[in-house]
Amino acid sequence: MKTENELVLSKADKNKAAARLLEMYEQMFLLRSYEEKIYFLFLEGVMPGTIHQSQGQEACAVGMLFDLRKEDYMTSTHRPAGHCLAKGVSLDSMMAEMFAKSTGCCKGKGGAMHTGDISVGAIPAIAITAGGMPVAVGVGLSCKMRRTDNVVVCFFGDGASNEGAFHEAMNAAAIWKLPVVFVCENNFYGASTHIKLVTNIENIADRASAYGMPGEVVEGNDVELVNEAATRAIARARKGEGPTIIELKTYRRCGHSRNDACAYRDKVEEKEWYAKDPLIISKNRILEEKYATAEELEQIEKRVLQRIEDAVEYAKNSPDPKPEDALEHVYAV
Amino acid sequence: MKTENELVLSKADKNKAAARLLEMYEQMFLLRSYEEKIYFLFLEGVMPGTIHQSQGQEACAVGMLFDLRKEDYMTSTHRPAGHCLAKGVSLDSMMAEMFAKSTGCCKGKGGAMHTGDISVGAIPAIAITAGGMPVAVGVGLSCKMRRTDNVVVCFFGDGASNEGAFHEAMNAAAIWKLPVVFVCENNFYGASTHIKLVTNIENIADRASAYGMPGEVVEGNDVELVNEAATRAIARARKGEGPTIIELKTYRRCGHSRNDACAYRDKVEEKEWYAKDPLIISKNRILEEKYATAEELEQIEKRVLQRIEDAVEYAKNSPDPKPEDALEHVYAV
Amino acid sequence: MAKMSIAEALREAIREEMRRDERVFCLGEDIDIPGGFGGAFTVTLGLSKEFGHERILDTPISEIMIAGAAVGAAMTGMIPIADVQYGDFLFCMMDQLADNAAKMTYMSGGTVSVPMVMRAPVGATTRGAQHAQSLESFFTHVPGLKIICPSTAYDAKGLLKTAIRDKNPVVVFEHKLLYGSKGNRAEKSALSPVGEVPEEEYLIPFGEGVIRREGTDITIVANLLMVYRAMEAAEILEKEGISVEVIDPRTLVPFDYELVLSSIKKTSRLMIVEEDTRRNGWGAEVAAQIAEDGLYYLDAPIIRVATYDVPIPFAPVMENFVVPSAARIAEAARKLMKA
Amino acid sequence: MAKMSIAEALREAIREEMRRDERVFCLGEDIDIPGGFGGAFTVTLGLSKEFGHERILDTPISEIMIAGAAVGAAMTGMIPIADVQYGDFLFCMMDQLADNAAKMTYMSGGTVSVPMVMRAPVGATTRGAQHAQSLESFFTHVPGLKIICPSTAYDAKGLLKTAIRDKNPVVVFEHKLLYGSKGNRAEKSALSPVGEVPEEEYLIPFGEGVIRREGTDITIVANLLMVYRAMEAAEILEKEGISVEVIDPRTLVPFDYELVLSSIKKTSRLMIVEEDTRRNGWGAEVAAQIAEDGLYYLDAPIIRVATYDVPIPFAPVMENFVVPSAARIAEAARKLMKA
Ligand SMILES: Cc1ncc(C[n+]2csc(CCOP(=O)(O)OP(=O)(O)O)c2C)c(N)n1
Ligand SMILES: Cc1ncc(C[n+]2csc(CCOP(=O)(O)OP(=O)(O)O)c2C)c(N)n1
Ligand SMILES: [Mg+2]
Ligand SMILES: [Mg+2]
Repeated sequence: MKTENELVLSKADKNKAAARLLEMYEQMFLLRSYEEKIYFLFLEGVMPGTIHQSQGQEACAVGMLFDLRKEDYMTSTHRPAGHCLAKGVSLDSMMAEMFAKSTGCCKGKGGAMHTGDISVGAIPAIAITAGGMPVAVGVGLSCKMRRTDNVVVCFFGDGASNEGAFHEAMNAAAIWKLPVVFVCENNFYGASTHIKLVTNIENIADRASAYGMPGEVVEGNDVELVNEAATRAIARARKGEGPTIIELKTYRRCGHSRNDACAYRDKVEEKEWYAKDPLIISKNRILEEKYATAEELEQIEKRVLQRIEDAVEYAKNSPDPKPEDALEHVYAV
Repeated sequence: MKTENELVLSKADKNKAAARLLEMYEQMFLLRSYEEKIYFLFLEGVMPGTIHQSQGQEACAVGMLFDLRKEDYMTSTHRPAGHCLAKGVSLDSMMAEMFAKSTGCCKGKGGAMHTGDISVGAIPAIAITAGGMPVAVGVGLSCKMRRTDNVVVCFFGDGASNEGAFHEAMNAAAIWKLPVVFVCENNFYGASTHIKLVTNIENIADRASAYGMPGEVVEGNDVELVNEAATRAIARARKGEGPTIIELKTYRRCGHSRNDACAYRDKVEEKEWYAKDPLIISKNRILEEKYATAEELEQIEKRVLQRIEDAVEYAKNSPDPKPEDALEHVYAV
Repeated sequence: MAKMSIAEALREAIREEMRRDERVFCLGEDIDIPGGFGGAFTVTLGLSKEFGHERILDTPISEIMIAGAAVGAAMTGMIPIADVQYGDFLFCMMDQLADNAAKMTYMSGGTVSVPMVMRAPVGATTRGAQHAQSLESFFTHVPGLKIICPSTAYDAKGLLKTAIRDKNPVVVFEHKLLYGSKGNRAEKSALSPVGEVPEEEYLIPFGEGVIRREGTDITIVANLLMVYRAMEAAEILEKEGISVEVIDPRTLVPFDYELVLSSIKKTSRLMIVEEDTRRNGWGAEVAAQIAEDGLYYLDAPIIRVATYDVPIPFAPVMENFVVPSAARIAEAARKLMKA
Repeated sequence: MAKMSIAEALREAIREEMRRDERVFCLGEDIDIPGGFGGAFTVTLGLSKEFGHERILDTPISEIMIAGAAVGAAMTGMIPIADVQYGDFLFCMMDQLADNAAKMTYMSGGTVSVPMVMRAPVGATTRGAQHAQSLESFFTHVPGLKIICPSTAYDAKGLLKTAIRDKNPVVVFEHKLLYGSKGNRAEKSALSPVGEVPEEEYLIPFGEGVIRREGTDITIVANLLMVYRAMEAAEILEKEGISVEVIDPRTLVPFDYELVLSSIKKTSRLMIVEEDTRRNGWGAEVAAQIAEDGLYYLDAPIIRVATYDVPIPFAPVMENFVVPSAARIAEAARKLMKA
């Protein structure tokens, strides 16, 4: 596992790196602020359903998806907000979906757990643990059979790695050398269950060898390290060399779902991880490397917060679906 | 992989080894002759259904199950005849089941693919590929929770190792240190499909590391080597040290099911494997080591063949179930 | 008598049976991790304190294994109570339930039994299509399973205890909105799921429905949440002079046809209300059975009010539209009176 | 016109559609390994010669993956035709079919479509309980799927082609005893599954049943093998003066209720015959729907003849007993005439 940014940079490279990191930071800040806003709105009681947030895991979504093309694909989980924003699903349409409005990315039919927009390659999220993984295999197969060089990034959790669907998907992607990048966001818990209680091995990525596939463990809260690993795996996939497992060690800054105080987690562990907040890591690097000043960052943050306010406005002003709309879209026509 | 019997034996040991090998040979000969008889009866058209035979794989069943106690368990597959005979299911009741008679081990309700007899620890076979593996986990859990030192031997095929059920079962057995010995009979084909086409790695047992479990590859046609591996894994399981994967490299001497000429198999490969017939390997060793004379072996074989003829008689003379018997046993009472 | 919610009643049933019989144990995801949820709906919360983590076994997220392990343990001397967090996930273990649990006894010629329980929360609760289904009818169609669906605390305890002692695989469907963990349904009606539960032990036999409300004009058969919706509708209708008899079958397999037949002899009109989607829902079976055995008692067509044949939509306005409401039931009843 | 078996007709449909549209491909276990079986019932035999092994994709034994991959490919520009060797194994992929294939279009607000086909052989053939089930009714209950069940070569080709061009997931149930690979059913009746298939292209729309035989006393609705059993029964009954109309719905979702209603207007008696087990079989839905919409046309109870509610036993004497036979259908018809 790489624990620090080992790159030595030329000036031009450094400008590029600065621009990239700033953009990644902005995205991560968007993810965080979006979810904080959602959380607040939930507490207010204006949103139906439940929430599964990925606060603390922003570097995973952003680092992995930063260099994807619109034509590339992403499959997600019950915790899809970050993935979807990073893949380019419109903020307005996501917010509207949370408000169950007809302008939502799923027209109010999907809800939080099925967020997505296939027009930007975000397969509507599948909330069955590991259920999206075999689907990602099919998307990869499709990319390959249609002779594109598109790739699929397939997110799953540490808990999901004990599902049969994980195994079948891994094996198939490996034997067919599909352009799939499997990304395990190992936040150490599946709901309330610590990974140690349900898995005998240290790293999920070590399961890659069971499929004859490369696996890599990466510090998942450092967006640049994540992005480097992504670059390698995506390049491999695009070249037709097959899938990779990337395991990102990370941590939820929030409950598993609404109303979860995480009483099952060790408080020391929590503290250690909270100190490794991906936004802080990136912010510190930006300031240290003088990629931007504190004021410039504040500008960025303000801009993002305004976008979120606008999205809330948009969502609130959007029409509810009509009850009878429920009868539409059972079949495609 | 051990390729020869490396034991150096004292006289007493040698007598014991002789007795064991002779008994194992007798069992293997029983399995082979039973299936040959069944095959013949099928061609005659007197038996309903289909058959999945394990000719050529006798050393796996016999070597693995030779030292099990009656109270130990075994789970099987769509190809259960050898496993069941070796676990001690009565020959008569198995033959009667093949004839769909009411005296069959499943009263004519199960048929070839569900052969078993729980009174001797042979869980009625499950014909869903890998479907018996999670069940074996439950049996192991039961052995452990009831504070017995019983173990479960769980057979599955190379093809089965790509099922989700395989993965979930392995992981659970590993984390709970269950007394399960997972036995992969790798005969290189799942139906018509060569393992190389559907799996990127050389040995299925190498998947053990994905579960933090030991794995071992053994020459599956040498009943003594199989038995040694069994002894190690069973001892481990009995002591509460957890599961093992044993992969036995072996080969079908028959089609996947009835009417299969195996046109999908390489003829050179077939020849090589036919030369490694487990019965021939054992017979040769018996004669070389002077464990018995050719005449003595013939006596054994004759005895076995007579038992099979008797079983056929028994089955033929047994009554058919009544049609309305079909309505019984839907629920246990 | 103690007042308790359905979640508490289920927990009590498990506790009593685990005390009574050491073969009984629980397994499932997050069922009692210290500091955790006690299962998705708190039913198993705290049980590990008394019984330890071996008998309250937290599993990996492995539904095939959970069901398969239950089958294997049940066949060899244990009595597992397994659960899924949302009934929807039963699809992930469908093979183990339909092919192994349900068939082992039969395939073995009766030499094996599979005394296991599988608990599954059902019902639409604005969580979208994959956390909302009512799956009863997928399982009533599997020979070899028994299917129960308690709608009150009293029934929950009595039926679950019977299920645990049954020698066969029993699937228990529990309704998320009836657990009563949040207690907000407590005052709504006399049949509130927070109900009286006797101190002394009792078991409720399978196959015995109950009349929740007597009436003379229409018989409504409904289960789980729909019992409450039907009761609500009955109250509305009463004011309009329509007298509704509400039957809660409590168990779907076996099913108390006698009770329904004797009711329609009186009312001559039958409506079935279910939250499961309509096409091939369990209501279809009840309607078909009555169309075969009770046709001559009927003065009007048999009406089913069920969730429309769509996946469950997220937006409450749509969800409320597709799942039967008291208003929809009442409206159907009015029509039925005119038929 | 060419004479062909159902297996050949299905193969022709696949071949034509694969030629016509390069997005179409097949995946499944052992579907066309050189020297292999061409799928469990030879349907895909030889197709890899023309289309190569990329488009005739032999998979690992991984049903979850097969179904999931079909969903993923279908959503992103391909048209997969997947299969299972025995319908029973659909349970292993139930989650992917019921939760993803069926719901993706809906959950995405119609922005995604899942044009895939899943082929599944059904029917009891003395292989025991796990290789015998008729699973239609588990899937008719899933909103979002279309369900077809061709019983003749003509229908097999025309319906499968329609399925391949449909933008939605279609599950095709094919009967093992009707494939005609063994040709031994060929001469049994005029409706033998070895039938005439036009040279020119044709498609058969979903939701249009056909009358296999006209009659005036009883309407029998039956699918797959049961069409033939019903026809046999009809012949027996004709000699006794009972005139039977046999309807083959051909597709279960959508279902041609108009045809059934217009038939019972004439006959005033309805029997449904299915090989699926009775409780909650698709016949229950048909009976329930007619009990709602067609009750006043009926002079007698609606009768269902279905496989008894047991797992399928191995012994032929028992299997023949539980699966509806022509004799059992005829007997039920005689009773129905007296009702
Ligand atoms: C098949 C299935 N089983 C169980 C659940 C309930 N569930 C939702 S999220 C979750 C935990 C998943 O853990 P992990 O894969 O580590 O993802 P994380 O929540 O940590 O992001 C569980 C058990 C589910 N949605 N699907
Ligand atoms: C879930 C499931 N999928 C497919 C099948 C059909 N099938 C029966 S045996 C078999 C091959 C199994 O291969 P392997 O596990 O290697 O066992 P072997 O036949 O070689 O003993 C297949 C595909 C099945 N019975 N169950
Ligand atoms: Mg996790
Ligand atoms: Mg094999």
